[in-house]
Amino acid sequence: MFADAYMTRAMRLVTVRRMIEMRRLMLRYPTGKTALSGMTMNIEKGCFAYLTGESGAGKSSLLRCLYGGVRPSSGKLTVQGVDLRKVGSRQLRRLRRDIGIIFQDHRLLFSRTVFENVALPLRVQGWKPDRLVARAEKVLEFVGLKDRLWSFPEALSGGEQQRVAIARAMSSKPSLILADEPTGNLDIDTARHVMDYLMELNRQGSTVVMATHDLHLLETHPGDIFRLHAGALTEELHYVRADERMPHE
Amino acid sequence: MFADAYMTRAMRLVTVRRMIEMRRLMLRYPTGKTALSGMTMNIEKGCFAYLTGESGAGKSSLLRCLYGGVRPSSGKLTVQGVDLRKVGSRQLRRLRRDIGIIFQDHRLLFSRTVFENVALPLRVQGWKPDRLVARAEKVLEFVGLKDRLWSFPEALSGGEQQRVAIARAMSSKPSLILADEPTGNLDIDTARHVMDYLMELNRQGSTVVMATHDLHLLETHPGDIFRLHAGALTEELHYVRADERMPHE
Amino acid sequence: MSVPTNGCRMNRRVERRGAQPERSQQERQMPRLPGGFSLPPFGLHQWLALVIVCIALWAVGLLWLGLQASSAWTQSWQKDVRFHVYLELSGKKQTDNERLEALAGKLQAVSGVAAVRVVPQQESRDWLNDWLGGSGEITGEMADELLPSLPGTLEVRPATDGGEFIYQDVADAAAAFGASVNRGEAHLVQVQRLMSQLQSLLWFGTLVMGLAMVIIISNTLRMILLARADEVQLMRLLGADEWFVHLPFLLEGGLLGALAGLLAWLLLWPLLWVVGDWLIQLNVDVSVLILLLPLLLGGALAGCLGALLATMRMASENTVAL
Amino acid sequence: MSVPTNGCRMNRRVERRGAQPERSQQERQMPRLPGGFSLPPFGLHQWLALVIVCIALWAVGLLWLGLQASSAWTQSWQKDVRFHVYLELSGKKQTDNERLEALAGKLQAVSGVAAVRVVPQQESRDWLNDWLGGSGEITGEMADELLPSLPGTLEVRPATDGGEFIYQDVADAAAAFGASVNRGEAHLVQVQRLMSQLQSLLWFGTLVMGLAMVIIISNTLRMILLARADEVQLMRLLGADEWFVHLPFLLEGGLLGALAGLLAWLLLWPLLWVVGDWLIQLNVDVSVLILLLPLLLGGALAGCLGALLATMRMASENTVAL
Ligand SMILES: Nc1ncnc2c1ncn2[C@@H]1O[C@H](COP(=O)(O)OP(=O)(O)OP(=O)(O)O)[C@@H](O)[C@H]1O
Ligand SMILES: Nc1ncnc2c1ncn2[C@@H]1O[C@H](COP(=O)(O)OP(=O)(O)OP(=O)(O)O)[C@@H](O)[C@H]1O
Ligand SMILES: [Mg+2]
Ligand SMILES: [Mg+2]
Repeated sequence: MFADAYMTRAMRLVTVRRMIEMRRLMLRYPTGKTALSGMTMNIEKGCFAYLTGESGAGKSSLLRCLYGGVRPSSGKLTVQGVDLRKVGSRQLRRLRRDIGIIFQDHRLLFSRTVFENVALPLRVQGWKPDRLVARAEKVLEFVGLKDRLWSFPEALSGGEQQRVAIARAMSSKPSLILADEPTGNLDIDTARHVMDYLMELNRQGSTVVMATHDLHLLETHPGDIFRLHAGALTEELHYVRADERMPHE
Repeated sequence: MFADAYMTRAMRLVTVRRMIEMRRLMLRYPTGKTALSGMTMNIEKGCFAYLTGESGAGKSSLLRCLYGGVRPSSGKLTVQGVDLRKVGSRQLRRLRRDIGIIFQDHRLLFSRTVFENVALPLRVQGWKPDRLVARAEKVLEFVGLKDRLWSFPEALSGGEQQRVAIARAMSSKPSLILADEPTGNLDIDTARHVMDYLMELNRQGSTVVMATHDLHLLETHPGDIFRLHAGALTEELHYVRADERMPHE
Repeated sequence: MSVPTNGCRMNRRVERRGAQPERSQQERQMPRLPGGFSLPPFGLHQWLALVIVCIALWAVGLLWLGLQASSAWTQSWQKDVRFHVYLELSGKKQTDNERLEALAGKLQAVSGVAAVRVVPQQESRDWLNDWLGGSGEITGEMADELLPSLPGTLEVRPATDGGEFIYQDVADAAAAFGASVNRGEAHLVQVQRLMSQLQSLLWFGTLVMGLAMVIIISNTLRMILLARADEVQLMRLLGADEWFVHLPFLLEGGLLGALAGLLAWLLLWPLLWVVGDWLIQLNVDVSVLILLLPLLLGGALAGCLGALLATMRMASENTVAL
Repeated sequence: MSVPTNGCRMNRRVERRGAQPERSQQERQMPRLPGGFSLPPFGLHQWLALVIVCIALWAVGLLWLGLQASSAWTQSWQKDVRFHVYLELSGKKQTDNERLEALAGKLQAVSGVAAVRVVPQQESRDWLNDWLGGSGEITGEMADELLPSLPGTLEVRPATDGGEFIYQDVADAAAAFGASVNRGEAHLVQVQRLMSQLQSLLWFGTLVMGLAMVIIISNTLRMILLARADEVQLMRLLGADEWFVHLPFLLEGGLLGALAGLLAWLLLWPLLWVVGDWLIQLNVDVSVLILLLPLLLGGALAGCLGALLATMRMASENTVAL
């Protein structure tokens, strides 16, 4: 009995140290398409993880599972200790407020200004209205769009829209950032700048999971790599920083 | 008098050999933003031209001018000999039917099947209905989506949607293809495959103008490069094939 | 339960519940006409337009029915509307008859009067008798006393389209002869006048309703168009002819309108059942069958017109797409 | 002319004409409340909803007014509605009076009869005199002959809520005494009966209209919601509370409904002017002022209800967003 309780507590500690834990996760869409087939992987807190794989491999589907956009068909999935196959709507709401999402199609609100778009997560979390503008300006400054605060998204170029979406995801300093091809429409310089900012957030404690096909970024911004193929994990590369290496290495 | 008429005819010949001709082209959006400021460039028939530049440089704006999506504020712009600052709606329609466009945001019709999306340009051009399916299947085969003919775009991944948009642009074998970041959401292998197909179309006579920030493609798929910066042309690199070089080189 | 989270744009919305592959989306096909022309999606917008147009057409049909019924009623009634003009008689048959004839001529000349009839004494007598309780004939000396004092009676029948001042005119004409008009019957005239006013009110209502209908239909169709604005825009960017862009919408509008008309016509029947016995009682014959064609055609026309209006407005916004 | 070609999605549509920087979009700001809460965009959907709700409320208000007017009219009229029952008299004062009293008692017992009055001979005489042309008093031997043959008259006043069979009942009761009811007055009763039927029809119409209104409002608001489905979905994905998602729509619905109510109320006035003199003629007093509050509150309520219905249906589709 005692051992049992001990194990449970130990397990919980491990779980909490793990940001994302999944075991034999399967996702089948209503169309019958199996997007994920038995995916097992763990992502520790503070990691910077890349998801790669060919188009249609299941990267977006995996991210969609992580923020509770779809319910997995079978398997186990916990994010920040919350079991996403059994979660209630209340707990899910709390979880989502701590996740910043960058969608593959930016999903900006085209009838609202850039400011409104960026401030939406803050509003949802009940920020005081007078703090919103300052925060939105600060976040937009990082993506180089401080002067477009009152523009409407339709007057922005494709890359600028993407940067606004990035700014929105970061505005509330979430502890988990899910990014789906955030640099798809950006030129290399802007992409590197955005990556720098993501890395900075990562250093400050946020866990970042990013789906990308732009492997050149890895040269300058290293991280764990999870390679997907046809809904399954085929390769897993863990990046170990020089100062973290064991002394005998 | 004679000399004048001769010059005019000669000019027309030159113009016709030129797919796109622009002189001091300016574009100012209603918001007051000057997207293009005095752009001068020519693109010959049969060229494969890349437009590059940082995000917000004006690549999409330039392409938008080329298919008559916006009317330039000043300067001169002719596409296939049609002056786009004076064109009537009739002539514009005829011109557009000969242009295949890949939009930066794919602009698929989400309430129609993939087939309907791909077949739309053919319908517009008055193809016989019984030839549509065969043609759509053939085009989709090139982008690896032959089996998704009857899916709805929302059931496709981001890259698959982009490939459908590419298929749509090519379905009517236009003599000018304008592509705005067609590989933004594609992994390298798929991107190369799409590029191969574009090159093949180019060899068959289509002129391709492609906005991209993915310069790695240039290694395997060379072409003319036009580098834009803040609405102006800053660099122009003309690619000359080995067999086209002057003998004395 | 799986919910599509990437189905966030308006026209992406394909309702799906449950992660089970209940119905394969790959299999889902739009009904397609043999020519390869595919029907537009029939969604909430279309339903709403249908309901709105149907209600509007129904209301118009209803008003029209009311108009029909009321005009039938007043017409069946107007035939029975008569004034009585009483002329004090002197007792001398010759002069009396002359005076009556003269008055009749005068009244006949009043505009709005259809016919004037001199009521024979016998008829007046019967009427009086009836009024007194129907206890047999007025006989003997009573008759001798009573009958001479009975006034000479003229029956005036107004024309169907008689003006509303006919009563006043007749009274004026009679006064010149020292005759008087039955004041009690004035009320009847007033009721009749009221009916005609009601009728004009109904016309007014039908007009207003028709106008409101056109606005609503055109706006509703414009909303449908707006929901498919990307489709229209894309077609234009692909170089489609204007008729290619507009035709589907025109067809859709017309079809929708006709369907709504049919529905509205069907919805008129239950109402007719409700008021059926009332109409029979009034002896009014209302034909709903006649309304079918106008409602169908009117609906189709309104739909086409609305679509045309909507597409035209859209055209003026975007056609000069360069 | 520049046309936004990337403004192809529904809510991207910001109308712009001409390439000249007429109005800087950067400057364009939504009206913002001090709390930082920003008003939702007011577009075609909102306009359409406003117009539809306004028309529906207007129609309901109209029906209500009609109801009010008709009931006021019939009530003012019902006070004057009287039957006359005629009883053949024998001539003997004593027996006649007794028989009249007995008949009066019998008639009083008929359900639906408010009062029965024995009309004095003098009154009947005056009336007869009046009818004969108003040429002075009936005098001399003529009176002697005529007056005894005048029937005894009873005046029956039906209760305001008298049943529709009162005429038949009274006729039956009178027949038992050998008395007869003035047949001419039966028509009046019929008209009255008709009015009450019309009134119930109006109630029916108001009900149907109200139902149709609720459907239309809820559907229209649902359409508004659908047009902003991406907003709702995005908010949910950001972990917003349900009230945070719904409240703006509820507010919007309520505001829209109240505005529509106000508009509908304002639109009632011109109509009242049109029929004003008619109403005065009928001596009917219709108070539109009283309608303001019900229309305002009703509109707001309907708007809120419609929004709630719409958001609830949307919730059941998407809330279990996992
Ligand atoms: N519809 C519009 N209205 C107003 N301004 C616009 C509009 N579209 C683009 N702009 C502005 O014009 C400039 C050029 O935009 P454009 O879309 O051409 O850039 P781009 O080179 O395609 O960039 P990206 O690589 O990010 O797509 C940008 O600063 C953008 O904000
Ligand atoms: N909503 C959906 N309904 C049905 N099938 C879907 C849906 N979304 C994606 N799929 C399918 O699931 C598979 C995986 O899609 P997913 O979006 O995860 O790919 P991806 O790795 O993100 O690809 P890309 O790099 O092209 O974005 C694809 O074959 C796709 O067609
Ligand atoms: Mg994806
Ligand atoms: Mg662009």
